[in-house]
Formats: sequence, structure tokens, C-alpha cells
Amino acid sequence: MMIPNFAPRAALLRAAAAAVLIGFAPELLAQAAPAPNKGDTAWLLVCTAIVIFMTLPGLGLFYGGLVRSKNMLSVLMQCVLVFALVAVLWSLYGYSLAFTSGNAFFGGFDRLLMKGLTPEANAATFSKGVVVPELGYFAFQAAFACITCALIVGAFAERIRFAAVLVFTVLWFTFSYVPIAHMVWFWPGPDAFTDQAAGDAATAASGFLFKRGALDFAGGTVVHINAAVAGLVGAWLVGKRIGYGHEAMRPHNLALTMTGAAILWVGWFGFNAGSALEANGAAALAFVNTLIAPCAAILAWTLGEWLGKGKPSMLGAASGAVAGLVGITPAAGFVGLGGALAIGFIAGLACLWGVTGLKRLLRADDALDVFGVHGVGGIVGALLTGVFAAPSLGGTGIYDYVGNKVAENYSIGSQLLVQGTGVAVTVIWSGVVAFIAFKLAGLLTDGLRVPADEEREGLDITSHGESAYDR
Amino acid sequence: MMIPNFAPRAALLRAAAAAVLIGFAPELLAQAAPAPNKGDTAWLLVCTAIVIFMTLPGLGLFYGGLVRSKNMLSVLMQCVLVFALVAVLWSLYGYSLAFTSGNAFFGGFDRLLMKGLTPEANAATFSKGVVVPELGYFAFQAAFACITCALIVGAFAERIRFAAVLVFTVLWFTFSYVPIAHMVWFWPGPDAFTDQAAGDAATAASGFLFKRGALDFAGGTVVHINAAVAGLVGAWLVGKRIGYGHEAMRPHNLALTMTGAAILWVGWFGFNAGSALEANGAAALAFVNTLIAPCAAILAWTLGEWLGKGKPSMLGAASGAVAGLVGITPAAGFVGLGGALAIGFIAGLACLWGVTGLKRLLRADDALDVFGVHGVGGIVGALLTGVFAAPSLGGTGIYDYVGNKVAENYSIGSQLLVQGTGVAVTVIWSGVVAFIAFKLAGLLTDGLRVPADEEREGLDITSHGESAYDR
Amino acid sequence: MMIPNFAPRAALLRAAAAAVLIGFAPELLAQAAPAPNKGDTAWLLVCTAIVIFMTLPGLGLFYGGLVRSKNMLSVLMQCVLVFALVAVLWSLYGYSLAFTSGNAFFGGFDRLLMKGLTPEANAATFSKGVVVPELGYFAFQAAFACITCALIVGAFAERIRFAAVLVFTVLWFTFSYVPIAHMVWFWPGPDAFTDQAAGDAATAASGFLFKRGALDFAGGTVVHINAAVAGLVGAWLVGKRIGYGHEAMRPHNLALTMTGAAILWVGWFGFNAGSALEANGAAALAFVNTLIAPCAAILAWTLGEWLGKGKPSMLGAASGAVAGLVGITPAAGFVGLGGALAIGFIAGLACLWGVTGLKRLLRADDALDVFGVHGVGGIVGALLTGVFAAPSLGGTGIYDYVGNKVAENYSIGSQLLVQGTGVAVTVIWSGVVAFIAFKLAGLLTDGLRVPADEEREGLDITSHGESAYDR
Amino acid sequence: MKLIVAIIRPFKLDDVREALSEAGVSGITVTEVKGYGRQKGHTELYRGAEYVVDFVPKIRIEAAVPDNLEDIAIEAITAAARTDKIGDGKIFVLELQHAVRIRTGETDDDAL
Amino acid sequence: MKLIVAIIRPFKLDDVREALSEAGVSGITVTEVKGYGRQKGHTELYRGAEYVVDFVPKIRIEAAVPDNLEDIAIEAITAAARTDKIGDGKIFVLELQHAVRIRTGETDDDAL
Amino acid sequence: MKLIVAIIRPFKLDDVREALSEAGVSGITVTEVKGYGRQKGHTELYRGAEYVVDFVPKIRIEAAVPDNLEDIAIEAITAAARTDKIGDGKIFVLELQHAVRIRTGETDDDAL
Ligand SMILES: Nc1ncnc2c1ncn2[C@@H]1O[C@H](COP(=O)(O)OP(=O)(O)O)[C@@H](O)[C@H]1O
Ligand SMILES: Nc1ncnc2c1ncn2[C@@H]1O[C@H](COP(=O)(O)OP(=O)(O)O)[C@@H](O)[C@H]1O
Ligand SMILES: Nc1ncnc2c1ncn2[C@@H]1O[C@H](COP(=O)(O)OP(=O)(O)O)[C@@H](O)[C@H]1O
Repeated sequence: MMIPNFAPRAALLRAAAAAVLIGFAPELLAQAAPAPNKGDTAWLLVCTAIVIFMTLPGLGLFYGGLVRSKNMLSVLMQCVLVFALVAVLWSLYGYSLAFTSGNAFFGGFDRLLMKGLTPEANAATFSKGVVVPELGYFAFQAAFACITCALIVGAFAERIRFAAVLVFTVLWFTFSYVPIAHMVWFWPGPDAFTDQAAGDAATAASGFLFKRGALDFAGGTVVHINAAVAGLVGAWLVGKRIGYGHEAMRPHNLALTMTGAAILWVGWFGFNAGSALEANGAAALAFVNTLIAPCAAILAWTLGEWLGKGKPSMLGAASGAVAGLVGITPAAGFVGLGGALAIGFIAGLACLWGVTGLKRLLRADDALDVFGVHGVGGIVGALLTGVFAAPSLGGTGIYDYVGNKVAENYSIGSQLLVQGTGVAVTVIWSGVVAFIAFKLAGLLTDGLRVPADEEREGLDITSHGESAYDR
Repeated sequence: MMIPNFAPRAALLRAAAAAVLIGFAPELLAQAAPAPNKGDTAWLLVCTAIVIFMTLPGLGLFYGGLVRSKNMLSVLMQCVLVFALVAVLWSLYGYSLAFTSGNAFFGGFDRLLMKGLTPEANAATFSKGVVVPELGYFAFQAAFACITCALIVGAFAERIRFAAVLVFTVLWFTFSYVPIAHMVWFWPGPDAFTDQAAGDAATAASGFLFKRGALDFAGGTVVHINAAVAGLVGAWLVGKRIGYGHEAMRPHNLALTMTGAAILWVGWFGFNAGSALEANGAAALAFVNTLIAPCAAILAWTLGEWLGKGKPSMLGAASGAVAGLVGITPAAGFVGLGGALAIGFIAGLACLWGVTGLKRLLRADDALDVFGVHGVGGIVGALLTGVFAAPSLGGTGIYDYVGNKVAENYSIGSQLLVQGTGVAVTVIWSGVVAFIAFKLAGLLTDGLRVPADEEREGLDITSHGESAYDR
Repeated sequence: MMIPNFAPRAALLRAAAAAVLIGFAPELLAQAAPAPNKGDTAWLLVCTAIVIFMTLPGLGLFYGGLVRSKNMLSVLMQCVLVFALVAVLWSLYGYSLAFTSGNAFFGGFDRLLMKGLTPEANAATFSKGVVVPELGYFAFQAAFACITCALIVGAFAERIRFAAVLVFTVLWFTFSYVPIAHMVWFWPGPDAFTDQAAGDAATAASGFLFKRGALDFAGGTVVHINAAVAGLVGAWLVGKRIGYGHEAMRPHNLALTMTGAAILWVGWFGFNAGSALEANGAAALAFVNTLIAPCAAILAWTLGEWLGKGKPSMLGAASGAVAGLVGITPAAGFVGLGGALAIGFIAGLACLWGVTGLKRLLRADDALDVFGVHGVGGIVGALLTGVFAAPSLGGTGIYDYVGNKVAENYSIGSQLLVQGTGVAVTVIWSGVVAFIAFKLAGLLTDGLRVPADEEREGLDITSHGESAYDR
Repeated sequence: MKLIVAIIRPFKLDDVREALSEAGVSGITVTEVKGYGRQKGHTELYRGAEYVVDFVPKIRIEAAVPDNLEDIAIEAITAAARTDKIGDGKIFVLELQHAVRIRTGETDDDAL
Repeated sequence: MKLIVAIIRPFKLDDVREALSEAGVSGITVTEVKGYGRQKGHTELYRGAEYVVDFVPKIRIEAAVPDNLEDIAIEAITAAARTDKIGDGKIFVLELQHAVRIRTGETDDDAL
Repeated sequence: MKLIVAIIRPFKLDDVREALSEAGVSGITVTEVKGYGRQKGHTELYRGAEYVVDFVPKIRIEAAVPDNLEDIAIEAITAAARTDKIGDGKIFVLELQHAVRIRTGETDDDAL
């Protein structure tokens, strides 16, 4: 695959990440160091809290409601433990390897073992001279890492060995999440772009995809495609559930699934609008887009089901909401309201196909449709971001940090190419890492799958020694 | 009905809405345009997120827990689709017709099809020279429109045709929610009140009820009475559920209902305190009132049940909380803490009567007591706002934007008259629009009601092809 | 017990409370009164909302899921009513007695009956010249009082008389919560520390434990130990549930318990990070610690169960999260990230022992392990705060408000002694008050316990006349 | 004595219970069951997965009656439970050899 | 063989199961049911709506026993389930014609 | 006529239902039950509290059949429900005296 020379355009980027100021540009700190605005700090911390809320209980309920009651706790348990594990790994090395300066694929060791993470440390935003407490940024990004890894468990739910989930998570987090986050989001921050030369240097020091100009506002590639591909690989390797295709595997509690979807949505405001890192108009734009894109997706999915199957379902509407949220994630701060409605509508239809037509083609028992929703929605969103970010279509365009203004010529075609590159790199990288990680996990834990009779009886009792419900 | 000449007093108002600055007073923008404070922006966006949380999943769970399990998903589905539909309509024309300058009943077309809604646009607040990102204000008000329309579905739950809900929603949103919001909340913003003449002009340009001086801090009329009347009309027109009155129709899951009530409460802090539009002392006042009024209402309802029926119930306490929240909504920023306790206590008792004594009088199967709680609580709250806003009773009084101070003579009697006018206009307007909208919906969708055997089997399976629970 | 002379060191404290500025230091107000920063205000109000969210529905679901379904509503009802009752009492006298100037054990009457609680009143923070709206502080602290009292009900769940809960709550709130809050958290605020003499006077005017230098960032003693001891006393006095020890008393819905735990966690960010009272780096530190300590505790509890019992359980993981949250509460703003991980891990293991080994020793039917988690975790956290607050271990040390810098010599040994004093005073005080309060409640309500057949049938039907579930 | 087992539509339970009370049947025991028979089930769709649900919710009533009440009870049930649509259900009659009231130890007709 | 059907109070299930085990009954099948009889139900109130709930939760036990165990089993149940308050429940005995153990195809007494 | 009661493993329900249909049995009634027998239960641990759960989830099928279908039905059930592991369940056969189809009032064989 030929990758065009994006270098000159990369200096123009505005993306959903910030560099660690300290250590990167000490000379900047020497002069009057900017202090965080308390409105930004409040915003960032609140957003972080609600992104955490997305995984626990949001994702847990969304997923848990969809499985059979005998596996409810296993799903919750996997979400909780993946969350806890990743948050600790994030502290120990993940943050440092993702968000400090290193090479194009991995960061460095500046923040290893939480070194230097004090209340006084600040992190850059997307505005020159505007910083936020680095601990806030650390926590915000921790929440992203946690939910990404937790998303994966939906694909092989109801039959995987618990220990295998943990081993897989450690490996995949380290070798897929961390580098993809670095590739897509790491840059030296806006204050490095003092003139063209400095800008070029800063661009060169950025992540592999960032420097190519890939737009991913809040994690279409890093979070959704990344997790979805890992899930799909897992579903293939772990194999289909016993009885899949001829026994009914009805969701055991769609009220919980809807509650989970709604909590995901609320948290997603933090996810997307918080990715602006400041409480400003850009955050408000991302917020509104995160509101209306899923609404359009709900209407699309509902309409699709109504026309195609005769009845519109609540699970369809809830799935549509998530589809729209996934679709708008990479675009949230880059597109206008019209673009958001379009992306939402298209993502809704695409994911409806993802969980029906595509699912039949893939022939994997992706139990909770991680790929059908997050994969399809993520790819559609990533590509459409390239389209609707165009100022001519109401988008914000790309910001030129050297010229301090929106860059003038936006080419949908070449941006689409960049976006496609981002998608392709993520799909391949995550796929390969996931494959190896699952294989290793299987070796280390006596097989990826529980024995058949344990699967029949349910993982709650056999893996965790408890039952979700008693009447 | 004789409407006294409130015009001179209207310039003194402080209410829960803001005008769109841009386009309205371009000369203001010409001079040093104020920039939003990031604390305000953070506050407004967070409040918006939690108001959205109120509908999904809050209202869905609150309502859903109260129906029989066979109709659980239909309630959730109606909440989700009404939300999605209204949010999209809000983007397309609702916001423009409600919150831009037009006549006394409808706004104009300045924001039609999201025109001009960019990250740079700002909206006025209640303080001179203080603005917030207009997109934030747009989203905040969108959340209000969504929940208002969703509130209605409780009245005719468990038997209405799904398509009829959607048709009704489009009509009622357009012809009742939008104009009532405009009548009560539209004004040109504080900066227009530069002197007496300008103030008079600004008052004249305000909404029909706003200019008369009606106080509605966060939506007692616009949201609660408006929705409750529509629900009551719907309950009458759709007719009683099969078996109503002789079969037991027990709530299927009060744990969910309580969860929903609690989520409503948390979101209501955004609803009421967010209506201050700034993160200031007024917001803190509204916040505290939103905390203690429902507490007083819980105690009142519990006491009432305990003394009247022998046992205090959890559903009673949860209903009391909502009653208190509804009651304090129009008053939240206008009354002191003592007033809030009084309003809460009275609203608690009034709504207890609303769902028992009054309900028997009304002879409608308002399935989830939309009128008994939101109608009664809304009316009680609207009227008591006129009482407890009085500075002599610890209220804030009315602010004189020309004199830049609290107006001196507050007359409880004449304010009560204004409040009563607001209530009456809302009741009649919403009632008439709802009646026509239901009739039209019935015509367009083959009857408002599902066939009897579908009602028996439950709407989840028959309308949506799915079941909420499987064990 | 000899209490060393801590007086000179108390002037160096930074703790989780603020004094009421108005009335305390009128001369300060005379000069240029500081205005609240809107970012701080937004932060404080949002934190308050999510702390409220902790009790309703968080604690309700966490506890409710653990009881048998026949008692679900009684638990929710107790949580709701305790919340409402305490919030009203807080308004009437609690806030005044806890947070205005009085003696070392009780505050005064400056805020009795909500006097002076206007939108204009401000409260001090931990930074000189920085204030927040007092109503925000009032509400924040109200939420603490409410959840503390609600925590207790878990200990005697499933058999206590509802009226007894209410009477007990009034007494214990008044005579234990209020004075302990005053003892630990009341101080005249940082602006009083103008020089050594003024600092000494301010210290002398502080609460009994505050002036001794006890560190309790967000309520390890005031909230957790306080409530846990009361619960344990209650469990003893109310007696064991019928069938305890030989009938299975399985949790009826662990999905709700997990949801509750997750909601508690999210709210705890407000609880701990909000206790910084400002949206600054200290808040970010407390936030991160509140994220990673429970993660370490989850890993610890899970590991402990896995190695000790053969299977790791979801209830264990959820309990571990709460254990870690309790443990980090007193330490959140004082320790570094490494300290947080250590405290979390230790608290996780300690509480696992608390609900197993210690529980067998205590021989009380503390139904929902209030003491095992909140008591053990609170004590462990309080003591370890003294260890890991040490700058040498990455902690913040103690701030010298006279010298306006971190004090130089931190002695872990003597701080441990102070912390132990705080624990001991809280245990004894709460224990004695709880004992008397339960005895009085029993006298006033015809016995603490419901009759045996009502306990058999379940409190939902017999005490509240309703059932949680119907299918 | 007879043990009468009736499978009926859930919403008819209250009517049937009243009819049996009036007919002199002193008690009944009720179970929530699922029935499969001539009455059609329905289809459910969860994203891509379509399930045909053949079972319909029914209520199973069990009533022990003295021999002389057999016909009366059958008639009472039939009258109360009938809607004339497929799926109204069945009545099965079994011979009951003994009955005991646990509380008193009374047996047979006295136990009912 | 006999098929013994017992309706008992839910909290007595463990006691009855143990008593039957000791009496030599090899297995039982248990159903959650609702009973209507002399024992009073209760009233529930949801806002304005008051419902009289006539049914009380009961447990239905089914045990197939060889003829010689009939009396022993009845006694065991009676002893274990009795509280002497209205609502203790009933025991019904039916004649069991055949029994089959699915796993082995063994029949009648061997199947139990 | 016979009333056949079968206790089977829950996941075998669909197979058994199909087998019975093919065998000519016109309808069945199904109950979720818990069984106690040779099959081992499991242990659950909730914090400090350990519970031994002796009961395993089972499905109880009730099918009224004409006499000539008795053996065929038993065979169909046995074949479909068998896994050869402990806990496959039992089949019990009772004599059915009468049957009534509520909808039509048809009786006995016609009612099935
Ligand atoms: N042979 C049978 N054995 C046991 N139960 C039966 C049998 N046939 C029908 N049933 C029960 O009776 C219910 C109604 O039967 P169905 O054939 O649907 O309608 P109808 O009785 O009106 O002909 C079924 O759902 C099932 O529960
Ligand atoms: N005639 C009957 N047929 C079937 N079940 C019965 C009958 N009478 C009572 N029962 C069952 O036995 C239970 C206890 O009966 P009840 O009359 O309340 O008390 P007691 O057995 O102590 O007289 C009832 O709840 C019901 O489930
Ligand atoms: N004597 C009995 N009476 C009624 N039900 C029985 C009896 N014995 C067993 N059962 C039911 O059959 C099920 C299977 O029996 P079990 O002894 O575990 O295995 P198996 O039938 O393979 O020997 C039990 O769970 C129980 O529901």
C-alpha cells in the first residue's frame, strides 16, 4: 500500500489528544507557565467520571442484558476486572508508553510507574497556551483504555474462560491499545508549532497516523475499530457457543440493555465533548453532534427494521443509538450538525446490516455484535469524518497551528485516503496482535474455552460460584 | 378573560431562558463581543447531559417499572423514539421557532435547518454581558423538549398503537411545545435592557406570557402542565385499558421505578440549576431547592399514606420525590429555602390527592398518573411560585434589568394572577392541540389503539416482536 | 489515653471542609470580598449531584440487590426516607451545628433554620482568597450527611421496624453525625491564618479532632467508621434474622448490586475529588486516586478469593471496589498514586477478611457487611493516610497556612498516633450514641423488630403494602 | 376424590378462581406454565437472530375436590375460562387416592 | 407406586427435603406455586389502586415413591412442614402406573 | 388416557417437544421446576456465606395422551432427553380419567 507523503499537512491537525508538556518542551515551561482554567479542569474531570460510568455499569448492563441469565455475572465480572486491570496497567506503564514522546509507534518512559504525575503537572490541549492538570488528562485517557478493552468481551461472551480474558487483556492492551493510541493521538501539543520549522519538527515527533493527518476526534480507530477487530478475531478463535444457530439465545433482560445503552450515551458526551479538552465552543459542537447523530441513527435503524422486518424493536432502537454514537465518535468535533445527522443516519443503517447481512457472511459467533456495531460503525464513521469535516459541507476543516487559522484547501478525496489508511492500519495491527494474544492466552490458561458442561450450566455458577438472581 | 396590563412590569423579569444574541441585536455584537466563561460552559454542558439522562433511562425506567412486564419494552421504545424524533425536529425547526425572534407565539426562521449554529455562536444568559456557547443552549433546550414529549406517553401506556405515538408527537411538539416554550421563555436577553425605552421594546418583543410577567424558572408550565394536559386528553381519547378497574395491574418492577425516580432527580439538578445558565449563586440556590423540596414532598406523601392508609409505601416515596421536583421546577431560582420546603410539602400532599381523589373524579385511565403528578404538581408549583418568590417570604423577587436591581414592590396577589394566567393559557392551548393531534393520529394510523388481543398479549411481542425478559 | 499536644501542628492542616465565611470573620468580608470562580462553582455543584446519586439509587441498589426479593422495597424505602429526613434536618439545624463556629464538639446557631443561606453567601475553601457559593457547600455537605445515615441501614436489613429506623436516624444524625463532622472538619478557613497568632487562634476555634491534626480528606472517620460502628451496634441490638446461619439468604439480584456499586463509584469521584472544593490539581489528584485505589482493591479481593476459595466472584469484585473506595476516602487528596495503589490493595484484602474471618468473630448478623467493609476499610484507610501522606512516600504532606508552604518535617509515627486518636474517638462516640439511640427507638416504636411472621412474609408486603416484582 | 388439573389463559385466573369458590371448591394451587398446542406462538427478532416461540403462557390450576363436586367444578371452569378462541385450554381429571391437611392431620374429604 | 404431591410453606422446603431423604425418598421435584385457600392473603396499594392478593406463595413438591414408602413419606412431610397455623398445606396421593429413568431406561421401582 | 409427566434437562426441551409432536402428541404443558436427586448440585459463595444448592433446574412436561400413544410417547421422550449422564430425569405415567377441551366442551380423546 502506497502511503502518500502527508507530512506537510500534518502540522495542520487538531485531534483528540494532548501531549505531556513537562519534559517535552522544557523551555516553554521556563517562561510564564500557563495555569489551568478551572472551568476546563471541572469539565475534564466530570467528563472523565462519566466515561468511567460508561464501562461500569453502562457497558456491563448493555452487554449483560443481552446474554442468558446464567452468564450475567460472568459478563459483569469480565467488565469489572478488565477495567481494574487496565487502569492499574495504565498507571504502571500504559500512559507513559502511549502519551509521552518516543517513536512513531510507542511513547517513552517519562511517566513510567507514575513518575512525575503530581497535582502541579499540566498537559497541553488544542489551544496554544491552554493547559489542563495532567492528572485529569491521565484519568480521562485511562477511562478510554479501560472501555476499549472491556468492549471486546462482548464478542466471545458466554463461553470463554475467565483467566483467558485476563491474560488476553494484558497482552492486547500492551501491544495494540497503547501503540494505536500513540500512533493516532500523540503529538507535541500546539505550543510547539511556533513557526514552520518547529511545526515540521513537532509533526515528525508525532504518532505514525497523526503525522499522516488522520482525523479521529474521540476514538473511532483507537477505540472502536481496534476493539471490534480484536473481538471478531476472538469470536473466531474461541468458537461458537454450544447450540448457536438452533437453540434460542434470547436476551435475558432488555430493560438492563436499554439502561446500559442510555448510560453509554450519557457517558459518551464526556467521551466526545470531553475530547475537546476544554469547555469551549468546540466541546459544545461535539456535544450537540453526540446528541443528534444517535437520534438520526435510531430513526434509521427503526425505519430499517420496520420496513424490512415488519416491526420496529426496542433492541433495534438501543442498538441504533450505539451505532450512531460509534459513527460520530471520530467526527464529533470536526463536522457540523448536518454532517452529524448524515453520519448518524448512515451509521444506523450500516450497523443494522452489520448485525444481519454482514454477520451471516462472517460466520463467527460474535455474541453481542461487537464487530457488527463497533467495527462497522467505526469504519463508516472514520471514513465519513473525512467527508463531512470539509468546510464546504459544514465541517470545521483542519486547523493550521503555524498559521493560527483554519487551513484553506480541504480535499475530501485525499482526506478520505488518509482516513482509509488509519482504518487499514488499525484493522491489521489489532487483528494480528489479537490473534497472537488469544493464542498465547489459550496456551497459558488451559484453553480459551470452558468445558462444555460448564458452558451448559452457565459461567456464573461454574466460573464464579454465584448466581445473579434468586427469587 | 381580562388580562391586566403587565407590560410595564415585564421588563423586570428574570426567567429560565435566553435569547439568541446573534441576529437579534447585531449592534451589540459589533462592540466588544463577550466570550463565554468556561465555568459556565462546563456547567451548561454537564447539566444538559444529565437532563438527557432524565429521559433515557430515567423516565423510561420510572415508567417502565410501573407497567406490566408484557409492556415494558413498548414503554421504553416510546421513550427512545420520542426522544430521537423530537431531537431531530428540534434541530430542523423546533429551536428556531421557539427561541428566535418572531411574534408573541412563535419564533422566526433564523436558525432553521441549523443555520448559524456554529461553535462560535453565543447565546445570552440572565446577566448582562454574560454569554454561553449557543450550541450548549441549543442542546440544553433540546433536552427539555425531548423529555416533555416523552412524559406524555405514561398516560396512555399499555394500549396505544406505536405509530400513533409518533404522529401525535410530531404534531403536538410542533403546535404545543414549541409555541408554549416561546410564549413563556423567549425574550431578547438582558443586554437589550439598556434604558427604559429599550427595555419596553425588548419586553414587547418577548413571548406572550413572558411579557405578562409569568415566572417559570425551569418549566412548570412549559414542561409539566403542558405534558400533563396532553396526557390526560390522550388517556380520555385512547380509552381505558382492558380490565382496568377489576383486574390487578401491579407494577412489574418497583426497583426500576425507584431507580428511574432517582435518575430523574439527579437530572433535575441540571434541569433546574442549569436553568440559571451560569454557574453562580443563583444556580446554587436552584440546586439546593431542588434538593430539599422533594425531600419535604417525600415526607409529606409518606406521612399522608401512613396516616391515611396505614402503611407508607416505597412507590409513594418515589412518587413524592417526583411531585416535589415538579412543584419546585417553576420556583427553583425564585424562592428561598423555606419556600422550597413549603412548596415541596404542599406539592407532595396535592399530588397524593392527584393520584387518588382527583383520579377518581377524572374517570380517565391515566395509566401512570401523568396528570395526577405532573399536572397537579405543575399547577401547584406555578401558583406557589407567585407566593414564595416574594422577598418578604424569602424569595428573590423580580429583577429590574433597566434599574439593574431587584424591583421594589412585589405584590403576591397580582403575581398570582399572572401565574394563574400562565397556567390557564397552557392548559387550554395544550388541551386543544392535543385533542386535534390525537384525532389526526388516530386517523392516520388506523386507530389510536391496538386490537384487543394484542393488548392482552402485550405490546412488546405484538408491536415490537420481542420480550423484555427471559429466564 | 494520653493525647499529645497537637495544637501547634494543627495550623498546618488542609482538610476536607470549609468554614462559613460570613459571620465568622466579618472583618475579612469588609475588605474586597472574593467572588467565587465559576469553574469551582460548576465543579462543586456537579460533585454534589453525583454524591446525591450515590445514595439514590446507588446505595439503594447496592444494598437492595443483596437482600431477598421480599425485602427489596423495604431497603429502598429506608434509603429514600433516611435521605429525605436527614436533608430536611440538615436544613433546619444540622448544617448550622456542624459547620458554624461553636465549641470543639458542636457548632453554633448562625445558620439555624437556614438563616442567611442566600445566593450571595460564600464559604471558604482550602486556598486563601478562594470562595465558593455557600449554598453549594451546604448541599455538598448535606449529601454527605444523607449517605452516612443511609449506610447504616444495611446492617439490620430485613427485620427492623420501619418507624424505628426513622427515630434512630433522627437521634444518631443529631448526636453522632453532626458532632463528629464538626470535630473533624470544622475550621475557620485559610484566610484566618494571617500570622502565627491568628493561626493559633483559628486552630483553637477548630473542631476537636481537626485541631489535633487528624487528616480525613473526605470522610473516613466522619462517614465510614461513624456509620459502620452504628450499624454494628444495631445488628447486635436488633438481633439475627430468623434462619440466619441455616437458611440460604442469597442475594436476589447481583446485577442491581453491581449497578449500585458502579454508581457509588462514579459518585465517589464527586465525594473525594469534590472535597477539594476547587477544580484544581488537588481535585485531579483525589480523582485519580479514587480511580486507581479501587482498581487495586478489586484485584486484591479477586486474587484473595481465587486463591482462598477457588473461584473469583463478581460480588467479590464489586465489594472490593467499595472497599478500595472506602479505604482511599480519608487519603484521596493527601497521597500520591503509588500510595493510592497500596491503600487500595491493602483495603481490599482487609475487607475480604472483614466479611469473612472478622465477621465470624463478631457474631453479629450485620446483614450487608456494613462493618466488614466500611468499618474495616475506614479504619485501614484512616491509619494508612497517616503513612502515605508522608512526602517521602509520595504524599502531599501537611500544608502550613501561616508559612504558605508545605510543612517540612512530617513524622509518620506521630501522624499515625493522631489518626488512631481520630479512629478511637469516632468508634467510641458513635458506638455510645448508637446504643442509646437504638434503645430509645425501640422504646418509642414498640420494639426494634417486626413480628416473626412479618419477617417471614417479608417487609415489603407487611411494612409497606407492596411488592417489588410482579411477572 | 378427584384432582382436577386445568390449563387456562392467564387473564382468566381470577374469573376461574371465583367460579370455583362459588362452586364450593375450598382451595386451589396455581402454577405459571407454558403451553404448546394448536394455538400459534409468535416470532421474536433480536438483531439478526429470529426465534419462533412456540410456547404460550398459561396458568395451571390444581384443585382437589370431593367426587360430588367433579362435574360442578368442571362446568364452573369451562364457563369461566371460555373465550371460544383456540388456546382456551384443557381440563384433566385424575383419581385422588388420599388427601391430608398438614396442619391438622385430617385426611381425605376432611382435608380439602 | 404413588405420586405424592405436597403443597407446603416455602420456608419449610429444606426441612421437608431432608425429612424425605431420611425417609428414603430418593428424589423430589419442586415447583414454585401460588395457593388459594383458608389462609388470608394481603392487600397491596399502588398509589390510588388497591389490590387484594388472595394468593400466597407456596411450594409444590412431587415425589414418586414405592408403595411401601407412602405412609412414611406422608408422615415425614407432615412432621416437617407443620407449624399449626392456617396455610400449612396439603398432601395429595395419586396412583402412579409407571416410572422410567430416562438415563438408563429402568422402569418402575428401579426408576425411582 | 394417560397423563405423562416427564422431568428433563432444560436444554432438552425443544428436542423433546419435537419428538412428541412427531409421535403424534397434540400438545404439552411445561413448567420450570427444580429437581433433587442423584445429580449433584453446586456450592455458591457470597462474601462470607457459603450455600450448598442441592436443587438443579429441570423442566417438567405434562402431556395427556390416548392410551395407544403411551409407549410411543415414552420412547420419544427417552430418546430425545437422554444424555447418559446422571440427572437426565424421569417419566411418570398416571391414569387420566377425563379430559375436556374448554373451548368446545369436547371430552376425553377428542379433547386432546
Ligand atoms: N395433550 C396435552 N397435554 C397436556 N397439555 C395440553 C395438551 N394439549 C394442549 N395442552 C395445553 O392446553 C393449552 C391449549 O391447547 P391448544 O391446543 O392450544 O388449544 P385448545 O385447547 O383451544 O384446542 C396448550 O397451550 C397446552 O398448555
Ligand atoms: N382443594 C384444594 N386443591 C388444591 N390445593 C389446595 C386445596 N386446598 C388448599 N390447597 C392448597 O393448600 C394451601 C393451604 O391451604 P389453606 O386452606 O390455606 O390452609 P390449610 O391447609 O392449613 O387448611 C393453599 O394455599 C393451596 O395451595
Ligand atoms: N422420586 C422422585 N420423585 C419425583 N421426582 C424425582 C424423583 N427422583 C428424581 N426426580 C427428578 O428427576 C430428576 C433427575 O433425577 P436424578 O436422580 O438426579 O438423576 P437420574 O434420573 O439420572 O437418576 C431430579 O432432579 C428430580 O427432579
